[in-house]
Amino acid sequence: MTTADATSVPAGRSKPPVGRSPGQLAWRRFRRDKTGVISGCVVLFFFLVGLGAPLISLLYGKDPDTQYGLERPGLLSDTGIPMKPNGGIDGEFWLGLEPKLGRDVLMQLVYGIRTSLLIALVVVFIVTAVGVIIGITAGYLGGKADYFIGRVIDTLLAIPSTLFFLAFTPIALALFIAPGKEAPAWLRATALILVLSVFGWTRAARLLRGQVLSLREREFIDAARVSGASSRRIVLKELLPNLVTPILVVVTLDVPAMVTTEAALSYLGVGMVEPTPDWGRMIHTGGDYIQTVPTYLVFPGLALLIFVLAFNLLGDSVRDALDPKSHR
Amino acid sequence: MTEVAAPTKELLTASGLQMHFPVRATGLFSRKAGVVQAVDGIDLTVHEGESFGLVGESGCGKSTTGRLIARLLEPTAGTITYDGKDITHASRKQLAPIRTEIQMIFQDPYSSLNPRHTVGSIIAGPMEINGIDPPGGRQKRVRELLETVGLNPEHYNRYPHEFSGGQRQRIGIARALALQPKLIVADEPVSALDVSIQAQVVNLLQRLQRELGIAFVFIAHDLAVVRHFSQRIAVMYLGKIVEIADRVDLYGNPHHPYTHALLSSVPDADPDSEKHRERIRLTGDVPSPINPPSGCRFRTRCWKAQDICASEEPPLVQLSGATEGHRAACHFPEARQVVPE
Amino acid sequence: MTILSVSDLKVHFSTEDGVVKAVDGLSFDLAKGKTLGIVGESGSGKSVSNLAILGLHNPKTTAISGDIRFNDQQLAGASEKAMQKLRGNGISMIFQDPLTSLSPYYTVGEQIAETYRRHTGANKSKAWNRAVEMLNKVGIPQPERRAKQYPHEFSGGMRQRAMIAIALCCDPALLIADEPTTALDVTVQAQILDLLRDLQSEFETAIILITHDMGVVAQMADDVLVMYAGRAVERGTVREVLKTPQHPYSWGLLSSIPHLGGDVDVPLVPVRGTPPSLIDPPTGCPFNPRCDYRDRVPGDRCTTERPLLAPPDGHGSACHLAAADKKLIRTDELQRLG
Amino acid sequence: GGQNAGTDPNRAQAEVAKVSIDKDGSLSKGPAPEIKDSRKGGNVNILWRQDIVHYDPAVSQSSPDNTVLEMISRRLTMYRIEGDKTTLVGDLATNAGESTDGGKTWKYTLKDGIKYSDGTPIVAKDVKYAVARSFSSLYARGFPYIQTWLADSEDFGKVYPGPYEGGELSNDKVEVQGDKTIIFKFSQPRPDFPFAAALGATAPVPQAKDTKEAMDQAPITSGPYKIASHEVDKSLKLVRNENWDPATDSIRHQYVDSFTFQFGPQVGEVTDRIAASAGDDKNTASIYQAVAPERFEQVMNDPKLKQQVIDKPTTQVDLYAINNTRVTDLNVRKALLVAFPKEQARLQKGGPYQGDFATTLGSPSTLGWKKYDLPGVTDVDPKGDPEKAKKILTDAGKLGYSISLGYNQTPTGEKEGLAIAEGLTKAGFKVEKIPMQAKTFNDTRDKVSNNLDFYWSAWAADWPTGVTVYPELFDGRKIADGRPNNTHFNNADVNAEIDRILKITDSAEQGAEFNKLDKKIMESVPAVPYVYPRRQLMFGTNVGGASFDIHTVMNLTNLFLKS
Amino acid sequence: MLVFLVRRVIGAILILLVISAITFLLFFAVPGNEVAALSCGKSCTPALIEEIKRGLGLDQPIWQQYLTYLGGIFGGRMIGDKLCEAPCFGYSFVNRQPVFDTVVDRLPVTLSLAIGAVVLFLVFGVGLGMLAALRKGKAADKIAMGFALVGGSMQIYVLAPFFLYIFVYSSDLLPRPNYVSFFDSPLDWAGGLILPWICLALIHTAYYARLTRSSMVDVLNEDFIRTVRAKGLSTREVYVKHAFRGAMTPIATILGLDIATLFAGAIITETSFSLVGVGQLAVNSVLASDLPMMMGVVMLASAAVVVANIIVDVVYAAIDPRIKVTA
Ligand SMILES: Nc1ncnc2c1ncn2[C@@H]1O[C@H](COP(=O)(O)OP(=O)(O)OP(=O)(O)O)[C@@H](O)[C@H]1O
Ligand SMILES: Nc1ncnc2c1ncn2[C@@H]1O[C@H](COP(=O)(O)OP(=O)(O)OP(=O)(O)O)[C@@H](O)[C@H]1O
Ligand SMILES: [Mg+2]
Ligand SMILES: [Mg+2]
Repeated sequence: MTTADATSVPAGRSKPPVGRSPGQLAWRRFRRDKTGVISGCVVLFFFLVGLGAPLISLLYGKDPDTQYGLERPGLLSDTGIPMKPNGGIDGEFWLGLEPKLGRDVLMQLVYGIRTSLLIALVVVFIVTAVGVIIGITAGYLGGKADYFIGRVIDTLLAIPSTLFFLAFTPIALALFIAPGKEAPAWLRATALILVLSVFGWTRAARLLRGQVLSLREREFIDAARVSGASSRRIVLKELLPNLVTPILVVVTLDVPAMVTTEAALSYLGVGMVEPTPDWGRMIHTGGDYIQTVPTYLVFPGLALLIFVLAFNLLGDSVRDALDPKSHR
Repeated sequence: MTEVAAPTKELLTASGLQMHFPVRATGLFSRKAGVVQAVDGIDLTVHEGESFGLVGESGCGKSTTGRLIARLLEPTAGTITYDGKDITHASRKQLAPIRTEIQMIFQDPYSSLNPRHTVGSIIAGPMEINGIDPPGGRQKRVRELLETVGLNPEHYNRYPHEFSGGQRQRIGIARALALQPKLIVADEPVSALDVSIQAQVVNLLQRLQRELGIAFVFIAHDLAVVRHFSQRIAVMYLGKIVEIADRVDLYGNPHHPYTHALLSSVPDADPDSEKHRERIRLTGDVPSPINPPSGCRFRTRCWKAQDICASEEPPLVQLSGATEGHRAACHFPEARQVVPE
Repeated sequence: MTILSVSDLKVHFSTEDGVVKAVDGLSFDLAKGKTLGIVGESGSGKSVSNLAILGLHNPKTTAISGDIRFNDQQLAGASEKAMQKLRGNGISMIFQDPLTSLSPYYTVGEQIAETYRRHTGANKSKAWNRAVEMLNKVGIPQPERRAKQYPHEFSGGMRQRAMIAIALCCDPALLIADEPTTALDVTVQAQILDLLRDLQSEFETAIILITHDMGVVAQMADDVLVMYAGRAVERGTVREVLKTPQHPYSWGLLSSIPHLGGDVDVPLVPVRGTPPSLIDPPTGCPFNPRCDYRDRVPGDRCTTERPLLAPPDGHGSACHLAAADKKLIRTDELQRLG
Repeated sequence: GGQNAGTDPNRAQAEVAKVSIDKDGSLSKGPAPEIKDSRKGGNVNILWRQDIVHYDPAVSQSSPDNTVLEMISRRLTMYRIEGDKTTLVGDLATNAGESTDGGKTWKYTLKDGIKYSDGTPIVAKDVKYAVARSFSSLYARGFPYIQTWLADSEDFGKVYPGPYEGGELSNDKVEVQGDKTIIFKFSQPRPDFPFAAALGATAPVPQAKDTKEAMDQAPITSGPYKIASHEVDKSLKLVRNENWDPATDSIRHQYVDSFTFQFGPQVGEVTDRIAASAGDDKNTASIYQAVAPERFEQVMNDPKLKQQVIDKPTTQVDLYAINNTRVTDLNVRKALLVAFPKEQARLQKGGPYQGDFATTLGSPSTLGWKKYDLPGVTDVDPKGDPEKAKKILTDAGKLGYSISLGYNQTPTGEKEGLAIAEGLTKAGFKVEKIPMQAKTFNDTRDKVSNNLDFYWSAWAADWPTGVTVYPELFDGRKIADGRPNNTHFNNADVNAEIDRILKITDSAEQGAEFNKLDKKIMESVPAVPYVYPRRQLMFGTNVGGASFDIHTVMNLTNLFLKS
Repeated sequence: MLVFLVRRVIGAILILLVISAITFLLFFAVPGNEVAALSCGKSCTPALIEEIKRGLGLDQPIWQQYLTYLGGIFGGRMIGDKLCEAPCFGYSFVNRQPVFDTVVDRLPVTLSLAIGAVVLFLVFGVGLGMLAALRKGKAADKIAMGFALVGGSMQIYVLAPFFLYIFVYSSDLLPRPNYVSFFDSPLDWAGGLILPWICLALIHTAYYARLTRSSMVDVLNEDFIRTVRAKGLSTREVYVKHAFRGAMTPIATILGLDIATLFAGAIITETSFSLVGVGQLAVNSVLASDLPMMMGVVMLASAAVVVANIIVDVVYAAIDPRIKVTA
């Protein structure tokens, strides 16, 4: 009996508002969620900083590449440690100087956001697209296709992914890079994206497959088929709009996951290389300086923590807004 | 209003219709663990403009039959003829012209409407798919349809979640009407609705059937509702039709013990009628359709079963003394009045 | 002897959209060994009021007021501990969907024995024996074997029997059955209803039977309560309510259901409109927006004054229509319907 | 930038003691002089980031592996270090070697009482067998000097494939007389043979006990310690060899009961642990690397910690090699040299602690080394002079010349690369930055077709003369995959010079000639001399006797526990 | 049950075969020259490289190499003139050790790391989650979930240096991360791993707390809980005996998947804490292009994941009696 649900509309509201789509309702619910809005703002802030990095650089008057510490005497000691306390924080270098090369930490962080976000977003885009296509194929076609895809996913899940990233990023890089030529940052990013995507799609695919499987049982799909709708139409017009929610969920789960994976790869030395600013690499280097220049670890570590935290919180709120029944 | 007289032209005929679903054990090497004999060789005919009822207990194959007729499923055996054309294995393209003529109404008013579409686009959907541009445009037609099913035409732009169950069911009906079908398969269209709302929808369907001359295959488990809506009724048990008759005959003079038991199980809202109604209580549950009993499928719960019932499957035949078109599949048919007429 | 007496029960939920007045002033009495049928459409507060009797609502979001007396014990506002002692022991409850209402993780026997041990302190083997005995009592063949099975290995009818076994294993004085047969087939429903009737006569249990099926009420109940928008709109013996209903809503309910023996050419008469909002219910009589006869009541009483259940005892209804008017309308209507 | 602590080459020279050779055997007699305050007993932990790659002395060729192997397997000769005095002495032999014909034949007499750790005596034919064995391609990764000289061919395997396929090594080459005497015979003078005899190829192997490749895990031991247990890549435990007689050994001690090596910790962790010296870490010493570049500031400025560090230049020279087959224009190479920001680059590795700036190709520790002046080459600004370099490039019409710079993809390596790239870019080069995997850096670099122009390269002499430096690094005839001539410098004059100098039998004279050759080679700027690296090692607060051995590795033999 | 196990094991072996084929192809698609050059030395010559290649069988077609490899795993094989006993995963290019022995040798470290962490984060995560579910909406819930969120957003490689610095190098509060065999000294074993355990637990606890809480909340909303309450069971019985039983299924599922994560994560954990386990072995072999070792690690880690999943399935069936039907 679904009648309890039936009455919830008239019982809940005396007069239903006119033509408010489920999306609009979710948006209203989201706006009421303070944590969600705040974390959304933080996430937005990160995006804006990433987008506006050149502008910030212009206003701040520093860039991420200049080796201030090497150019100007008096900034670094003769073993390369910032002379001023707290990692060289002062009015000029707001978050201090990088030890050894003496680049500006704030700028490194700001441009690091770009690297992380760009890679993560592209990967998430690919992964979600692939996941959606494969999930729909498996869920909608079912049968052999589903079985096959299921086994592929099982297999991928059984492979320790970090190890694979580690082993294959060099191979993927070798595919792209001509010997003796400097690989442009975008080429490295492409290789990284490729490797991350190969493993990344399973989560989206599994989630969407499940969703499609349950959607397929819904009678509105039958209704469309009875009217003679083609599979194309069913997928595009009937299924996809209903997959927006799980897709959003996947995205909010995957973006922080990819940002941290990318950072982890850089940490392990197979991610982006100098001089492309990168959080993971900063953290790795920072670990060595925890006793001498702790700020150099604290800032990127904190940035990563805040970003992931905000995204996780945002994800929770998005999920709650999209699925009111999940109200915890 | 009088009963629709002698059946007119045959609209849809199914013969030997069979639907066996393979059931697989989950796991790596899926092997066929057996088949669910959801529908196992049924014959039925739906005439133009008539309402054909299908009753039976849960899992007996009513929905499957309905979906076969609507060609949502491909039968494993048997044929379906629509308007003289064999459509049993017609492809989507071949079916295109027929799609506009056979429509379906679903049980669950929640899952049968896409929550992401407006009412307008839900109802216009079938027209869009079939490229039908009614005079005055689709929107006008949608408004008309909304009015026909008793909804405010201004609600065109609303989403399904803003409607109550009964209203949603009307939207589903409007969608089925959009293509001006000749046959509607209604799979338990009122089972999910509240009693007070149920009557609204039944009345609406009845009006449509009479006014638009649409034929219905009306699936229900509520015998009273079927009786109210359908002129001819078939009773199903475990994938087979066990009895088929005109409603007067079926309710007044059931031949099959199962029909008999069914009828006597329905509680009547009249506290007095209980007293003089004979009660037949079946024991046990419906056997599994994966491994149905041999011979007569009802024999495991039948109080009259004898050896022959296990060995020989009774054919669905017109019994002596029965009225024209009243057929039952039983070795030891009953002939008792159940409901005083 | 009255074992349960509910008066002016109110159950209000606070939700994001506002306060849902799911039950708003419900009163009834129930005598030992009797069956009270509660009918009404979905959302009318049938389940909520009965869950309130057992104190199963979340106290944080639910405001319960009024009097619930069970054998002279006040249940409204009783402590959780006291209620736990009572549940399954003095008052039992069975629910609509027997598949989801049994724990999938324990055998049926364990689930019955658990209840028995909880309330009698019996040891394990004694409780197990009791479980088998109860399964036998509710007509499950091979109870020893079946007790060791899990609910998913039972058919729908058997699960409902198991639920009944759990409910009755401690000989409760009151059994609340919330739509016990709605999910079942008619033939199985008939079996279960027979079983309930048999057990009732054996244990002298009082039963509150919640349903929206008038037929079930007709067969099972001694008294009937018709609920609408969280209130009782009509009360009486089963014969009184079904044969001579007084409230326009009861009329609507009765005439909207087809009868097996009814005339198929007579159209059903549905209740117009949709159920009211419980957050912002219509003023006066909650049924007034759907009522065909409100102009028969002089003035705007129907929209301003809340009708009370009258007369206070026996067959009564909550309607402003004069008794004579009711009779007139009803006979008119019956005539019109043939 | 900081103070350049080491531009004075004389200071460097003073620290690196020049080696002398114990010809008369006076210093070869055991036992070794006691270390002040030394004590017996206890266990010293040794930290090193990786396991010894090869335990078979015939195969091993890298430090600190050899430091460890020298503790467990004795050779014909070995270095004895006392304070800043280093002498090549006889180890198994009674002296460092005797030659009567200017280095063509070398005769050694074995000491009395020398035994393997299983108690069997060491005899001369075991040494011959060990040398013969080193010809086999199974052990091709070992030092090739003795084999090459005996065969008089780089492709010595063709001349004699080793005992498994070629039978006994002919007496024309190595002759054994009795149990005590072994004579090596060469067709040309090989004045450096006593040094080569200190390499693993002369560590004796009884033919009967040759387990071939299995020896790479279980070598035959004869030193003061033997292997008690070994878990690959995890740990190694050395315990006293009771059959070692201190009276036969003028170099080694047997102070501690055991050494426990832990493999795995990275340099940062080593610094942390030893600096903290908590618990058992006070008995711990680093063997090869100790102070992480990011810690110099902290460690070297802490008076207490400084006590736990020994610091000394190594025998190594770090160069930035220019690929001479790709960068053929001398002006471009000169511009590279002038633009090269030594100081900025060195800062990434720890500034002055990394070592003094180099101006030569050879190390100040080699015999005969002297700082020379070569205008425009040795007098460049260590900060790099982008203006001047740009002018050179502009004059040569090569402004914007593209240089692919290969560097190690480690945090430090990357930064060094960036600093260099910055300097070169300022001078008008276009720099392609090529990060390379640290573990395979050398292999990739040492391929002839490495597709790189400019890369770090370091070379340490296998013994302290130029013989294992200039012929290896700058003999154009030896350019091949995997060979150290990774500048691909090939100059006929230089090649001829090398041949000539190698024939000089007097070490001092040879050294002086090598120094001249160094200058001559530098005229063509085949590489940019970078630094003469120093090494800092740390040891726990309870560890005494810390000093460097000939490889500038922790001299295990002198270590003891203070309490 | 037995049939189920057999089928799962066969399935697992198939998956491992596929993984081995894919990894093999990908790894050995790297030009053979490079590989051989790696195990060549100072005096490397082209001829020597050829010989090494022949010795490693790298001159054969790739499928032939793969078959040989597979054969070695099951039946052992000759490498050079040495017999590599089954299960033979070849010899390391770098230190010439049998891959299998090396990997097996490292396994205890990684396993200890995983087991301790799992125990800790299960105990704390589930405990915290239960607490939060019990006190849903109250301060305890919010604090627990806030902690869970922050903890879960941390990365081991950020935590590790901080924790090492705070607890080990500057204060001596905890012993330095170090592996001692459990059988040598259980106390040192636990002491040496306590810090990594704490870090791992901190990060994973968060997830399990959230998971436990939400599945508890889900289960508590199920119909059967209403029945259980209507039976008069005490609150404790309702939560622990009935609700938690239901909440265990999703926890077991995620734990199964997490075993993979723990193995993969071992790389970063072991790097961060300088523990010499399979993870470090993996990093080192990757950095040294030690293909046989990489293959071995991949195969072992995959096998561990697959086995863990079978175990989880069995546990699953033990938790939820409905599962057995499909078996
Ligand atoms: N796609 C399918 N795959 C396997 N079995 C199926 C499938 N669809 C239906 N069945 C099985 O076929 C039988 C008949 O199902 P059907 O839905 O037609 O019954 P029904 O009479 O409509 O029952 P209900 O009253 O519950 O709707 C059932 O046993 C059902 O489990
Ligand atoms: N926890 C709750 N919070 C808010 N509203 C609730 C809650 N529980 C029930 N309601 C509302 O209270 C009203 C009465 O519900 P109740 O379950 O008693 O109806 P019912 O008469 O049992 O209907 P049905 O026939 O569908 O079981 C409904 O409108 C329902 O939406
Ligand atoms: Mg159905
Ligand atoms: Mg209810």
